[in-house]
Amino acid sequence: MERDVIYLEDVTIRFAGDSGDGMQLTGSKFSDTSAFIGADVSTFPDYPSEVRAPEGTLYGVSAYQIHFGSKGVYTPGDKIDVLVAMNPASLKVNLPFLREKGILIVNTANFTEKNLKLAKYETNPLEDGSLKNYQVFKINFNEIVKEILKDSGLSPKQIERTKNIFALGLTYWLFDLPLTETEHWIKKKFGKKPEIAEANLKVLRAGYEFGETNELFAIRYRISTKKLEPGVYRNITGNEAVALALVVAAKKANLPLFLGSYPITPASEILHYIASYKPYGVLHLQAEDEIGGVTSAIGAAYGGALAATSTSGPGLSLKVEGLGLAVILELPLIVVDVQRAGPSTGMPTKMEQSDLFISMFGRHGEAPLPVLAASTPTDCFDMTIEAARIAIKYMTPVILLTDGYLGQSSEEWKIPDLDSIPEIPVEFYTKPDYLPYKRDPITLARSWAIPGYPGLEHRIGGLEKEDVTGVISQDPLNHQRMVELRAEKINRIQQDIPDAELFGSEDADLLIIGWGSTYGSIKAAFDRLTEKGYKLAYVHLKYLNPFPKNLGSIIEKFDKILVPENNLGQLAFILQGKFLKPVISYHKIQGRIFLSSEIENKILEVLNQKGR
Amino acid sequence: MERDVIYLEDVTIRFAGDSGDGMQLTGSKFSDTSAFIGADVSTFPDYPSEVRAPEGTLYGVSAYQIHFGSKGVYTPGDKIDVLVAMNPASLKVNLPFLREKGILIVNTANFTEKNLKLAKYETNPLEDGSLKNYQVFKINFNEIVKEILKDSGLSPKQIERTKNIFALGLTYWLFDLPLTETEHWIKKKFGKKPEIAEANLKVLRAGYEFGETNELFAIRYRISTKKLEPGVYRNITGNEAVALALVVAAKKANLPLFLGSYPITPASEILHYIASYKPYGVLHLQAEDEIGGVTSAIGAAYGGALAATSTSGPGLSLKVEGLGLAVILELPLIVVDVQRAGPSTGMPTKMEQSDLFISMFGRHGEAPLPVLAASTPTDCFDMTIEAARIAIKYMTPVILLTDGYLGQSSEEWKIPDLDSIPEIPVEFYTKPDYLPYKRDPITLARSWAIPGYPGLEHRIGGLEKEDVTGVISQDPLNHQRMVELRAEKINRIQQDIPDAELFGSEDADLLIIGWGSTYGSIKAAFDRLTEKGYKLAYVHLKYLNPFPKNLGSIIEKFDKILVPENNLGQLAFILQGKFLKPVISYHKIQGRIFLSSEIENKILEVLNQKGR
Amino acid sequence: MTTLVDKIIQTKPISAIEYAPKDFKSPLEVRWCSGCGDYSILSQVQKVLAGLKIPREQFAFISGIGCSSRFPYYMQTYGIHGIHGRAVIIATGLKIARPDLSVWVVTGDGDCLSIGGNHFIHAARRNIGLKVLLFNNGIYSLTKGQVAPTTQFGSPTKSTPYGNIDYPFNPVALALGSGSSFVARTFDRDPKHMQYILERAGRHNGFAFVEIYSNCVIYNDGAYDLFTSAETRKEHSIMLEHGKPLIFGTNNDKGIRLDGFTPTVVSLADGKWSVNDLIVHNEQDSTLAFILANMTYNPELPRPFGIFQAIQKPTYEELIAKQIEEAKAKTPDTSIETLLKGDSYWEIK
Amino acid sequence: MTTLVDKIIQTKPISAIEYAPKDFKSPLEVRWCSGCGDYSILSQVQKVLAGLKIPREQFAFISGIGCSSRFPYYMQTYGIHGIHGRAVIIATGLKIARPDLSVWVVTGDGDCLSIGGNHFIHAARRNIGLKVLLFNNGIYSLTKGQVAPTTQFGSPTKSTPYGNIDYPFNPVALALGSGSSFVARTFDRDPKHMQYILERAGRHNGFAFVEIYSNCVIYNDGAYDLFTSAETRKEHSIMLEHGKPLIFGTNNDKGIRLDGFTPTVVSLADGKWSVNDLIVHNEQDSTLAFILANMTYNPELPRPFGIFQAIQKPTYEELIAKQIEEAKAKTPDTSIETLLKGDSYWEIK
Ligand SMILES: Cc1ncc(C[n+]2csc(CCOP(=O)(O)OP(=O)(O)O)c2C)c(N)n1
Ligand SMILES: Cc1ncc(C[n+]2csc(CCOP(=O)(O)OP(=O)(O)O)c2C)c(N)n1
Ligand code: SF4
Ligand code: SF4
Ligand SMILES: [Mg+2]
Ligand SMILES: [Mg+2]
Repeated sequence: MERDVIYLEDVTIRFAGDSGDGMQLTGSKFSDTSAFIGADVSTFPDYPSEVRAPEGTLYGVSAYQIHFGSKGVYTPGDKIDVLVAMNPASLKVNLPFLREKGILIVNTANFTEKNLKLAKYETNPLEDGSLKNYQVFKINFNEIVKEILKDSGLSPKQIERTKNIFALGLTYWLFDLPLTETEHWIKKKFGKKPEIAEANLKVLRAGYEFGETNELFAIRYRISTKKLEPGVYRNITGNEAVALALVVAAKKANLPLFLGSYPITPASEILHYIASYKPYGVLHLQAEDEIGGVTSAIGAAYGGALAATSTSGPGLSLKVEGLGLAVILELPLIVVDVQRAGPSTGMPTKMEQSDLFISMFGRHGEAPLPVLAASTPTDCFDMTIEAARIAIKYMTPVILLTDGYLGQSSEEWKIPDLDSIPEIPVEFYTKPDYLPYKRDPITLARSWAIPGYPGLEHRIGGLEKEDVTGVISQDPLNHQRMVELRAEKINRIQQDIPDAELFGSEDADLLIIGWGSTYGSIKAAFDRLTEKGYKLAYVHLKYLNPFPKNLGSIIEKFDKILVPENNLGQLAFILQGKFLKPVISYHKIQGRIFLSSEIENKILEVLNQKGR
Repeated sequence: MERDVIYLEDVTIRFAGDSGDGMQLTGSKFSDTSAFIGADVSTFPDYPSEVRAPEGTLYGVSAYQIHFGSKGVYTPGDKIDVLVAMNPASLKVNLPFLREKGILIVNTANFTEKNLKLAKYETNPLEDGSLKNYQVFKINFNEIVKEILKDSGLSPKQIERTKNIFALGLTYWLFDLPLTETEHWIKKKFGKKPEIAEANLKVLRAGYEFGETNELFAIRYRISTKKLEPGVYRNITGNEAVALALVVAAKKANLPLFLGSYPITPASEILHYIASYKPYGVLHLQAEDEIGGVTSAIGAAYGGALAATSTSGPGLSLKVEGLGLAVILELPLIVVDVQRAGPSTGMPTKMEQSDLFISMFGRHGEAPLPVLAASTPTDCFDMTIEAARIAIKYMTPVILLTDGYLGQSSEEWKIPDLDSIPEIPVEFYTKPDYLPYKRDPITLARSWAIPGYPGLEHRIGGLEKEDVTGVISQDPLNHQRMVELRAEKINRIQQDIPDAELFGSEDADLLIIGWGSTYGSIKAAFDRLTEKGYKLAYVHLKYLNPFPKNLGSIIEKFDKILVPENNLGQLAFILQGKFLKPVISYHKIQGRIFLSSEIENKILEVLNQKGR
Repeated sequence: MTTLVDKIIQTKPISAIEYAPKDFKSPLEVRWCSGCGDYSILSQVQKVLAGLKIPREQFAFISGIGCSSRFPYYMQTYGIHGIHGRAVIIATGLKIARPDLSVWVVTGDGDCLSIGGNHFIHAARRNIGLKVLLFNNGIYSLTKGQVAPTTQFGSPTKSTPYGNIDYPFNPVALALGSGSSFVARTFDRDPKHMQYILERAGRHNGFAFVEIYSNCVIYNDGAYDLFTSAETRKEHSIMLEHGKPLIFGTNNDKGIRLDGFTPTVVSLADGKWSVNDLIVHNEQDSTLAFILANMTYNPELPRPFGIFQAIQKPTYEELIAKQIEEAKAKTPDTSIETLLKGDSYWEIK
Repeated sequence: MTTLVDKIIQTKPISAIEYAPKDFKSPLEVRWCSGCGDYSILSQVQKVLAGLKIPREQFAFISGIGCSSRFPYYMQTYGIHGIHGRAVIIATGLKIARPDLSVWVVTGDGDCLSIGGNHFIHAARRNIGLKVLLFNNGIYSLTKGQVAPTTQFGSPTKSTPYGNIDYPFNPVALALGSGSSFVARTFDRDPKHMQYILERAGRHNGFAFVEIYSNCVIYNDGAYDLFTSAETRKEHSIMLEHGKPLIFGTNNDKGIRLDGFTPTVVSLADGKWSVNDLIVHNEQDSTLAFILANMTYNPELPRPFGIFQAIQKPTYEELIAKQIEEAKAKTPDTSIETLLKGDSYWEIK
């Protein structure tokens, strides 16, 4: 059958079903394949906070969204173009995100009375005309796979569980994507169970053929791809990127790696990955709590390890005292905070950017430390290595902020050549004249001597210490000097970090300043409006303390500054305090990233306002 | 013998000796007596951080300073007019603070070779001419008391221990102060040991007579006093004032009082006092740690108690997570932070003002809460009651900042008439329609229902909750609403607190903004310069979050704003962030309060600067 | 001096204190996985509470964070869903302020023994009147499967993919070592046993600790099957009963005897040993309690369930009340006016 | 793969490993009150270390905050004066990163058992190779005299002016209940005994816990006199020795016998009981260790000192090393390049 082929620059698809329907897997395979063909990919897994909610319920819906294409793929997408809904509840929950005239593929098998009721539908939406604004394809996946696999020898339950693979095959056809990548994966994954592998391969192909042969589908899409640089690629989440980067940073510093951590959503995966790296000699401790996470890392750092601790908001709150100790000990330490919606337990599975204040100011006494923020899942890799570099070079704890969205969503990543990543120079002190708090004149970092080296035995601690010698001291002027030195050391990092990059032009009507995971949404909005002819400027901050040294002069040039944040305006406040320039704070605190359309609208609104 | 009498408006005296010499007692008795005659009094105990340092060492010196008089007694005094030194080490340590031509009374008994060496004197300062800039009185206290008490039946050691009382009697004579108050106290204190009481009384009088009869002293001083309002007076430290105010606040709210705390210098006395109030039915728990201190208080607050927790910096760092819980539970809670020099363990016995940032910003997520600060020891009483009022009325944790200086130094206090203190209205919810998160339309506070009342059973927790009902909710828009409501509730407190008071005139050349214990030094400097004709304005902030509502309009009126702080400029930063007005931050971080002369000099320097 | 709180306490119950279990069901839908052991605990607690003859408004349930810690939401009582690890100390504050309440703590193995371990041992030593129910599923469930302090040695979990190398805590031994006056163990699959234990805990005056094996069907399914399933439990578990000899086995043909200081399994069938040689359980013997607790991870011995120890000593809240009373009695003037004056004051007229 | 740390480890000691105690004295002046029990501990530690034949640079002393926690400053070794309560967990991190070091923790009763209780019990259960010296003076000294978790019941302190109502912890029982493999108690006044215990702890492979009664002359003077002073100790203390019967008394005329499960004092003088009836100490018997530990606060029994338990089980650091080795052996390609690629990658040419 000949079909119309529509060429698109980018498209968003969402697989939605019950927690048990395998939607996370389906989504991640789809995203692998779309990256495999050379598309930019941005994904977002969206699953219930309950471990396993009862079947068919609204709060038990699990979904996975993939935005892919050649252009503007900075976020998982505002609106969905294609929704695959496996049951009534997933339809109900996800339909609001489907764009008008969007494609809706429904597995009719689950539209039973019981499920409709669980989803709180009064009438069957497949029949009551409520879906008339969409292109609806009703398919009984369960029946089809039953037919296909009737001779497979698999149990009915096993057969039913392949229905997501059927959906995958069908959507591959719809977007003209190759099956190879997924076939390869199935063979590897079920290598030891050939009958299961065979069944899945069969169903995958059947899904594809169903599209090809069935009259239902009059249109097919082809997504344009970018010509990617040569190299080895994969998809990666922010959390995995952090874990890998820690290993790489340790390698580059030629130090053993130690992670002290305590499980917490949405940071736990960092611990899981690190724990799985035992073959690479990585050391880790699941401590009894977050205090133990950070303080065990301090112990390891004293011993000469590249030490890190990973957590999310409530855990960061518990690490506050330990961080103060790390500041005064002046030992390198990487603290990764995968932010989630607070305060307190808040909404554990939802993202937020509200830990900037605590990162900057959340220690008793004067205890400044560098704060970095990653902007995309792959940037998590780069910024983790940067955190390690700064921690070691300046002998200081560093907080790296990511968030639940960055941690769990993925994008395609060109795996870096290890040699292309600069070494992180470390030199343990081994001369006999060791003075623990003697500082490098440029960086103000003290030098690092570790146990095991004869003759350099020394003690460090949380009490104020004498400049240079490190001997405990209560001398008033010495205290002031030390407080100022510690602050100045952090300020000097400014000389060692890249300038902020300005997108757009310096004489634009509006400067947008973002940080962290707002990058995707802002960039998409910025690009769209710039293309439409608006004069905009955009700076995305990855260094929050200290700020890049050119930031002040950039800010000076603009009258209108917009700062979108997923908090009540934390960066906005800090910018004002620092640069004494009014900024327009735009906040969204809904456990979700900004839609790029929201940013777009806000920009337009601000541009239309008189004055500021 | 007739003496010249010099009349003074104020004078500063310091008793200094070994840890075992009883200087703290001597000082506090002197201060009682000076307050008793109607003088303004400000004191400062200064003792070693070691529990009991070896005798005669420099770091074992203990001192107590009293500034008293009728005018300008806002601090314990910059320079000492009279120094009583019991041994070489105390002379060495304290001489730098004695003003030129000041009076130095030395107990020669302890100027032995050994003690001189311990004090690192190469030659005996009593003999080498190095004291020629002072009026030196060399007296062998030990010999004198030995003589006086030779028939008392006391042991030589007991006799020796009365030498500080001799010093007290002598200084009473010097300043023409009555013995009555101290006599009264001796009788009460040693009621059960009449021979000791008798000996002390004898020695006290002997000291006085020594002054009267000995030719050494050619001059006597008389300090002018103020006419105090009628009433009952006493001396009080900031820590005791906090403890008493908690009891009074509970009484005024008609609630049981609960303190959950963990010992830490310099806040421990609050716990000690509260623990000693058992006859008043006060409940307390020395928890296993500071996390337990704050969370046990949260439990007690849920049960309907007026709940408080007291600590210092490192303990506040540990309470961060608990405070976030209190914010989202919206339960009343008083957190007293007696700030000390940080970061980390820092200098535990020294004051600092560096916990403002953590108080304002130190919680993960958006978790705003009110922050108050006391400015003098007696103000600790008022601000604690104010903290309780706000906590209860707005159903929120409140942080009250004091510091090691306020907590341990004392001033005279007119004991308030209990009836003059307004009631703190509390109404536990008892209607059957309880909705835990329904808010008062004015204050936005939720209502408080406590266990034990039938029919209002309800659960609250750290997860985000639905507006009004309090049922757990992950709804995106609800979360945003709740975050905004919690923030708005704190903002509304602005309507309920007094305007900032402006000392001086609105068209002054400089506005000084202070907070906390800088009050005394700034006020003294301000008064002195104003008297000299400088045009100055001064605002002292007791409410740091929210700020008083008129603060913005005050700030607008001034071009030059000076903010002296014992930190690196924390209030300065917050003012800039809020009011977008540049301020001149003046910091001192030496574990000591500002001298008023330091402030004075800085003011003059700033006034002389062109521009800002 | 009656405070406003006293007035609330004095409020009369709405009706006679006759409850059915359903009176303790809150309107919130229970959201554990189907098959989760926690369901059984919930229903036994509701049953036992209904029978305790305590007005419903006097119950408070305090929890930390975890699957198990959702418990208070499902109970129509007062309650706090606290923060991770702090349930016991929040409850301590509540109980000190409100000794009139029956305060129950629901906590998980991670919540109670990992992050919350310190509060737990301190509450136990204080003998404060809390009932602490530890839902031990041997895993971190809410956070999807990391190692817990009670996870079996060697087990792979998400955070120990190569196997757990932490030796597990024995919660019963830890509670005894901390001075807990009531220490018991039960499990999800035996409702009657659990009800008996919970009722005893409910009536205990002082700190009552109950470890409850609860099956997590998702992340640690079957971890306790050997001891709890109908097929194997008779051979692998032993039910402690006060005053009774320690007998177990499918045919009640085995017993536990002390060999030196070492508990040893003996057969009652081969004539060598008789019931008279066996350890006789005594809830009031603290040393015996340790011996029995120490059997826990010994693969050669059956796993003990029941009440290890139930002794009486003054509770924390009683000691506070007594101390306040005595202090009041000794103080001639307990007015706040006098307190404010302190030791040394003077009057200006 | 040798890291920079390995290179440091491989550095040769400066000279032969022959030390005098003074080689472990740091230049810092010791600032405890004169008469403080901590002085004795310091000098015994310095003596014992000198004899352990371990290069000085391989020692690290980690402490929290308290009078006792100043200890590392006085030792010419590597060390951290940490924050209050965290010594054990800081040391845990160090030991995991650096199993080659001999890591000692110095902590007070407040530091170890109050704020630090959780880290303590977890380190014990992990059997990580730390030597934990608990300086038990029964009081918070550095903060000037508040109640500690080991303060005697009823004692007045600054924070319990009407008397302590917390039942004290028995640190030995807590350590045993947490799984500590080596558990001992000694005191400041018997240098020889302390040296023996410290040496055994120093040589123990695994977690070694030593409770040391130390007299605080300022805030809790004489608290342990009954058990430690020359006049009374023979009557009120018993020294445990492996393989020996439990005998005590000024004339060695009393012993401890197990009556049921209850340790009881018997006279060896009246002919009713002989040495053969007494408990014979066995360091390897965990149940006996509990029984002996439980004697601690019983006023009718002498206070036991010595080694309660010394057993061997794989240490945490050994288990980690083993796990890494096994994982490496099972993984064909342990290059980071391969790690970065993950499960699913593709190449663009
Ligand atoms: C301070 C803090 N750290 C970590 C977490 C994440 N967290 C929530 S529940 C939990 C452990 C749950 O295990 P357990 O207590 O055994 O309860 P279960 O879910 O097994 O019933 C963790 C680590 C948190 N909420 N807060
Ligand atoms: C987080 C924190 N809380 C409290 C303190 C104050 N503090 C210092 S030492 C100490 C207790 C000391 O007692 P202990 O551990 O028994 O040691 P000792 O002084 O008796 O040797 C306390 C409460 C602190 N430094 N940090
Ligand atoms: S994950 Fe486990 S513990 Fe949690 S509800 Fe499901 S079965 Fe129960
Ligand atoms: S206060 Fe006590 S513990 Fe501290 S140094 Fe003095 S005697 Fe030792
Ligand atoms: Mg669990
Ligand atoms: Mg102590």
